[in-house]
Amino acid sequence: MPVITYRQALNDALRAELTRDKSVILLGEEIGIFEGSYKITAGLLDEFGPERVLDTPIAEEGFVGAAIGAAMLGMRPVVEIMTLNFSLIAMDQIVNHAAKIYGMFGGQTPVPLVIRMPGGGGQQLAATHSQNLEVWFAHVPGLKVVAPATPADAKALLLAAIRDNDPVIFLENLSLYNTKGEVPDGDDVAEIGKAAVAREGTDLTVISYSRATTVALEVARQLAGEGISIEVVDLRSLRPLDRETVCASVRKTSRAVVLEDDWLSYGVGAEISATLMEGAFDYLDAPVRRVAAAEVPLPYAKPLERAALPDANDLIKVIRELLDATSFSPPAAGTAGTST
Amino acid sequence: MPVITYRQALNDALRAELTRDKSVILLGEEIGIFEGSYKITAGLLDEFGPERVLDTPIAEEGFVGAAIGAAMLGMRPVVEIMTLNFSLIAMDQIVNHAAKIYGMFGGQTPVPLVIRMPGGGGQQLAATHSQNLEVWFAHVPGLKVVAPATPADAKALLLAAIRDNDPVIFLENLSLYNTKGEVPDGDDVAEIGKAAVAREGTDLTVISYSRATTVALEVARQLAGEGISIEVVDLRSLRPLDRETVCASVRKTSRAVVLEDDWLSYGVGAEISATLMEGAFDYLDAPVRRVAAAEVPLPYAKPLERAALPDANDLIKVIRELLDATSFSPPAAGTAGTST
Amino acid sequence: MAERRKSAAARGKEPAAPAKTGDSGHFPADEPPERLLGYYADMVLIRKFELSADQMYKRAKIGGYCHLNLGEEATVVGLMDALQPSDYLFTNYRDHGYALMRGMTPGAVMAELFGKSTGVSKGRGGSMHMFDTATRMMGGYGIVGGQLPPATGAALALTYRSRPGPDAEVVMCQMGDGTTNIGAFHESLNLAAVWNLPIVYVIVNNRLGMGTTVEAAAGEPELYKRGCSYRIPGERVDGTDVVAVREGAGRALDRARLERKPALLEVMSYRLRGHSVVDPARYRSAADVETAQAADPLPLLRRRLLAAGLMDEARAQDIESEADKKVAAAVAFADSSPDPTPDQLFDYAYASPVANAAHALPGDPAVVIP
Amino acid sequence: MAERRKSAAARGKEPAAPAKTGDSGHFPADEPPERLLGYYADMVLIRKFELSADQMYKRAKIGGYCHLNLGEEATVVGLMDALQPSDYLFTNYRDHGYALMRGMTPGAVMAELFGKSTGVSKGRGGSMHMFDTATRMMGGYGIVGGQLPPATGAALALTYRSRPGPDAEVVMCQMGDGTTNIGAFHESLNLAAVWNLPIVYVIVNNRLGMGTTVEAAAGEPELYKRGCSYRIPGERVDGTDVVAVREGAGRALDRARLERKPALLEVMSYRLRGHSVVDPARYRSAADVETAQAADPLPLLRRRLLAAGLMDEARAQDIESEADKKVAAAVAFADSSPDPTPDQLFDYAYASPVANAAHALPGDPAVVIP
Ligand SMILES: Cc1ncc(C[n+]2csc(CCOP(=O)(O)OP(=O)(O)O)c2C)c(N)n1
Ligand SMILES: Cc1ncc(C[n+]2csc(CCOP(=O)(O)OP(=O)(O)O)c2C)c(N)n1
Ligand SMILES: [Mg+2]
Ligand SMILES: [Mg+2]
Repeated sequence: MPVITYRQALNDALRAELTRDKSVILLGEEIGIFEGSYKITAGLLDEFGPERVLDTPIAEEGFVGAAIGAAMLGMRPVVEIMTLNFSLIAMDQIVNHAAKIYGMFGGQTPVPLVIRMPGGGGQQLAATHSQNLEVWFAHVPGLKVVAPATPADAKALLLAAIRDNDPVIFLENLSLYNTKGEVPDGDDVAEIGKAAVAREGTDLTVISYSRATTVALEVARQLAGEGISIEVVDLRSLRPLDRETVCASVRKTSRAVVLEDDWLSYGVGAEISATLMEGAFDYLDAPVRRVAAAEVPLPYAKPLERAALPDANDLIKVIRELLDATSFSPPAAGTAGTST
Repeated sequence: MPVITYRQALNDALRAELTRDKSVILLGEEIGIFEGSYKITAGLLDEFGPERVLDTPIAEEGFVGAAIGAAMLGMRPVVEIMTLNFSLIAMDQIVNHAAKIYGMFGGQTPVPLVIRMPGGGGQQLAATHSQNLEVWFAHVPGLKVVAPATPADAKALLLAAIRDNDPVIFLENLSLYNTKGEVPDGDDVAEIGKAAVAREGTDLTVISYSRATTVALEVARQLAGEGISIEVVDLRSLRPLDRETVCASVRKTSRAVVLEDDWLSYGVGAEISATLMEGAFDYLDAPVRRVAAAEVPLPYAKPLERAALPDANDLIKVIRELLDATSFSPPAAGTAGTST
Repeated sequence: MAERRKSAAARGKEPAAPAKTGDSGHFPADEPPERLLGYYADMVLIRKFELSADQMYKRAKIGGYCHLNLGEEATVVGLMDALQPSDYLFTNYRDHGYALMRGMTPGAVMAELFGKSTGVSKGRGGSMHMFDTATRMMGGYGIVGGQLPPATGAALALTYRSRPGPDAEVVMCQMGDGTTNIGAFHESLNLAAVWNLPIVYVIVNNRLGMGTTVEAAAGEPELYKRGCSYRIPGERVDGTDVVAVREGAGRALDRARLERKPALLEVMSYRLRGHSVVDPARYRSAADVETAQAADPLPLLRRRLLAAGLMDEARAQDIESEADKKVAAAVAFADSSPDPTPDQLFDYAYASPVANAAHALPGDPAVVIP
Repeated sequence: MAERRKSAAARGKEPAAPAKTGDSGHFPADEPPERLLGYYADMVLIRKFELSADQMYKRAKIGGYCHLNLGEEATVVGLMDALQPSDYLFTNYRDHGYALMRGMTPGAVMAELFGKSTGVSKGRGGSMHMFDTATRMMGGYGIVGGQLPPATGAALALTYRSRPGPDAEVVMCQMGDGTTNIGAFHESLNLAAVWNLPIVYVIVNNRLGMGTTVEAAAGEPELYKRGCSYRIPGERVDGTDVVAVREGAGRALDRARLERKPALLEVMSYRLRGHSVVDPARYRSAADVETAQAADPLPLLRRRLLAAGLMDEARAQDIESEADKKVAAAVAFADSSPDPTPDQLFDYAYASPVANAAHALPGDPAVVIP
């Protein structure tokens, strides 16, 4: 299988759907001539022309709403919001319109719309340009919300999102764009709403999504060397949420840590912990732990930014605390972990 | 103590602060001539004039942002957003500006701003006019978020919010406005960030806020007749969240149910459940249960709306399930409950 | 009404002179009398329907917010008559009259108000949210300005399938005067301008947004001029004169249809009552109320038709009692229609089925332990 | 610079004729030569500062986004010279030059870029977020259009404490051309109009919003006309001519100061480089780049000053090496300044202390079991 970047996987998926279906159009700021602020749409204007790849004025509310209306008339718009932070301007169109129109009008008009946007901190973009806020979208019925961690999922979920008849919020992450992975050629369409066991393990489950999953996998590999067998559940879809896969894993491992890039209080980790409360309470050897960002507007200065965001060390520390609290003793080093 | 409505308590607090401090101004749509869509500001235009009570054009982003700027220059604006649903239009100003300006600029300019708005369903206002979304605001560092349940708290927290130097989101609820309660005269200023034990009990804790607290109290009174002693913790403040009061109560009762009006997934209940996971795990006799709204755009038709929203019966059913699951047997009827 | 709809283009008319007040002028010489009587009948139907809705609200058959077109009947009828069946319509929440004139049955509209399964939006939307795929009514919208971006995008979609010409599909997007002050107005008109979209933005200027006057809310209170920031031409017409409204709308629609360019139309109307059925409108001055009553388009048109000898009193009463009957039938239909049942709650959760969709009722556990 | 700042009102000047291109005309006869040399020194300082920032970015001393004023020096200097010290300023993220001209020291601005505790925003804001209470620079803002509503509200606050007149405080709100298409532009200007606020909105039209031309983005590309929707008068000036900019800004500020009414000013500028330091601007045509280079205000002013005999080559070089020194000192200051430390993370969480504030670091438990 070809190894490509997350960025390329997205670009491939967009190209494939633009080719396959004439009703697919792309809209967004600087996605054409500029080739996208993060170059996800590179080459597509040249290939498909300005009728299929539309540069918009700076008007997030206007062009997101316009995409909704176009979708109501049978187009399949894929909107890029330059970063998730700017979606705040389009929130009324996303939540009061895209998410409501199908149900509120009694199922008369689907809204086959995809809104792609990268979130995430760690790039020293300061407080207004470093947010996650996935949990906001995940909270809203009428939306579907996916947050792929790997290039393969990025492609397969983007294909699925474009072919889906509901508004899909497609969450990317700035620091994933250059990551690489194997991506099958062709039409591998994911099923929205399913989590994946990204790595099997027996001692403890880390639940995460998007960039945090790459950290979790890295930590799992590292701790495998110490004989600690970590299972990583990659949520992939935040709405619907695949509670069963999460609970099944923890019923097996009896220990769970949620890792996310967003602020701790009222984050995705809260829902996962509450879900495990309901679906794995009797199986838990100790309380589920959450590793998330410190609750401050993210500062620009690198030392402060680093202190505020969760990283592999924070996860390792919490995993060790949890193992200690449950009197875990590893087998002989190097034997744990059933996959890599 | 005088018994007044929640509406009157708010009106009293606004009048008191307009009188006390010349830098307090009110802004919002129809708060003057029309006296407020829900008449919270009735009489204030006549009393304080158009310089203190400003009717705005329909421009939520504009006038919320304007209030931010006025606050930066030393005014203390109290903004009314007609209903919480329209705050979606102002979200960039609230989250990217009000919540960020103090920290992002290194503590140079406080933003002493209050944004009041009613949320809630149950009035047949349909999907776009019935939302709660408290959890969105509660998730954002830099904001303070309060959601009083009683007239006394409404007044005491509004006084506190206006005197606070940070942006405070002040959440009301349409169906609370006509509720009545004792409200002390004068300057009873609440402490933001503190939950209250609204009713003491020994068998099970219901955690709630805003309208849901009135339901919880009603259920507690009802079940007291059966010898079931319910403790009700009223969160009052969602950010900061008083985790200690919540956990202390459940460490005592060993059983917990969260009641909220918002959608279940990723709601306030998730954070409370996760908090109890961390702070009361060893004390819990059974998993914390959540009672919340069905995850649909709220339909207009009354039978559907009623089915979608949580009510006293839903809470009672879940309390009974939880008591049954933990083999609770009540003492002789009528003896439970230490307060009313 | 559909049979009367023809584009001004198809009729080969020149732009008319600025419209006179509803009271003054004569009818255009070539205006077929039956058409004028049809307008009167349509306006009476809206009037009776709205008065009935008000009644039904008071009897608690209708809930939530309920905004009426009382006083705007000539505006609604004139605008809707200018549309072709293939055109798309987006409106605000003050949408009952538009729904009726677009071709939905009074029964289905009333049933929506009653929250019944037979309602145009299956009882999910209520008063503010009339929708009908068949008549291309793409919805009433309750968020002020919310309909503008989607309407603009609908016009964008049309550019992929329809060329400029007399048969081109276009979009009409209605809004109130207060709506011109919100950001979505600006962003939408700008997009329509830079993308050359076939859309007509109609401002129904009833002089009030709830209790706020146009002058208090708008930096440029001559609202038809507010296309200036996008080079979109605007025209103002007298909303108490149904023919003037139709002609003005025709000209604006022609620009969208033939030239594929956006247009702006301001229709000067009056709101006879409060903002919604529960608003006693105490903020209105006696003079203001008097002006509004004097501009009531129904008696105006009735008098004009009688004076011109196009209608006699008997015919007028026939028309009026015909409307009474239709409305009574609508109420009866709505009343006898079934309520949606709680088991249907999740019916329109998603258009594409999906794994693990959230279907818990309040109090149901989120996870079931197997 | 503060000593040079005087309102046009205070100088008793009439509105000047429309400004010439930076290259052509003579200097106004009454313009003190030292003032012109001061402008040149200021422009050179901005130029050298920005070139240094670009360097420091490449050396990874600066991170995040970094937008430079290269090509806009005459615009920045002219605008800032028109302000009084008591005026308030809000800008977008392209704010280094404004910060310097408003009176912040180059060292403190560079330290902000380096993310140091000595930075103007204590290293919390970085390039896009320069703020200084003392000089009433109320912040650079990274969200396009985000500064407009707060700036408008700041002007509202002024109406409670300052009467119209030559000493009135006013607000200047700077933005880019692309910003005129967003809803916040519309809502803000409308509020300023209906409330008669003392504010000047300045559009720095550098012809591009990232890679998008004004014509592609704006329905009315003559941006100074976009006040039409609010009856706010607009004027366009040549942004390569520092005196023209100052005079235009003076007229607009006078309207705000003396009449307490909003004004709109469009300053025609050029962006010499990419949108930010990491943008190679491959989308720009050779012709466009050439036009921009030809309009570079630095050599233009240098040539004019030399030609007019107001400056000789030696003086020019003095000024230039003086700027070099200042920038080198700024870098040295920034470099040797302390980083903020992780224990300061929660220092500005809230302005009013509050019970139960969230102070967990990643991995810390949210609740501590006692
Ligand atoms: C974004 C938003 N803000 C406020 C409201 C509350 N509201 C409903 S109608 C209305 C007045 C609208 O006035 P106008 O546009 O003139 O329409 P009209 O009601 O006169 O038809 C307001 C403020 C809303 N629905 N949406
Ligand atoms: C709401 C929002 N949308 C998009 C962006 C990304 N963005 C940053 S600058 C910019 C272009 C702005 O152009 P202009 O207003 O002309 O200012 P200039 O950069 O030319 O000074 C864009 C689209 C943003 N920061 N905020
Ligand atoms: Mg109106
Ligand atoms: Mg620009």
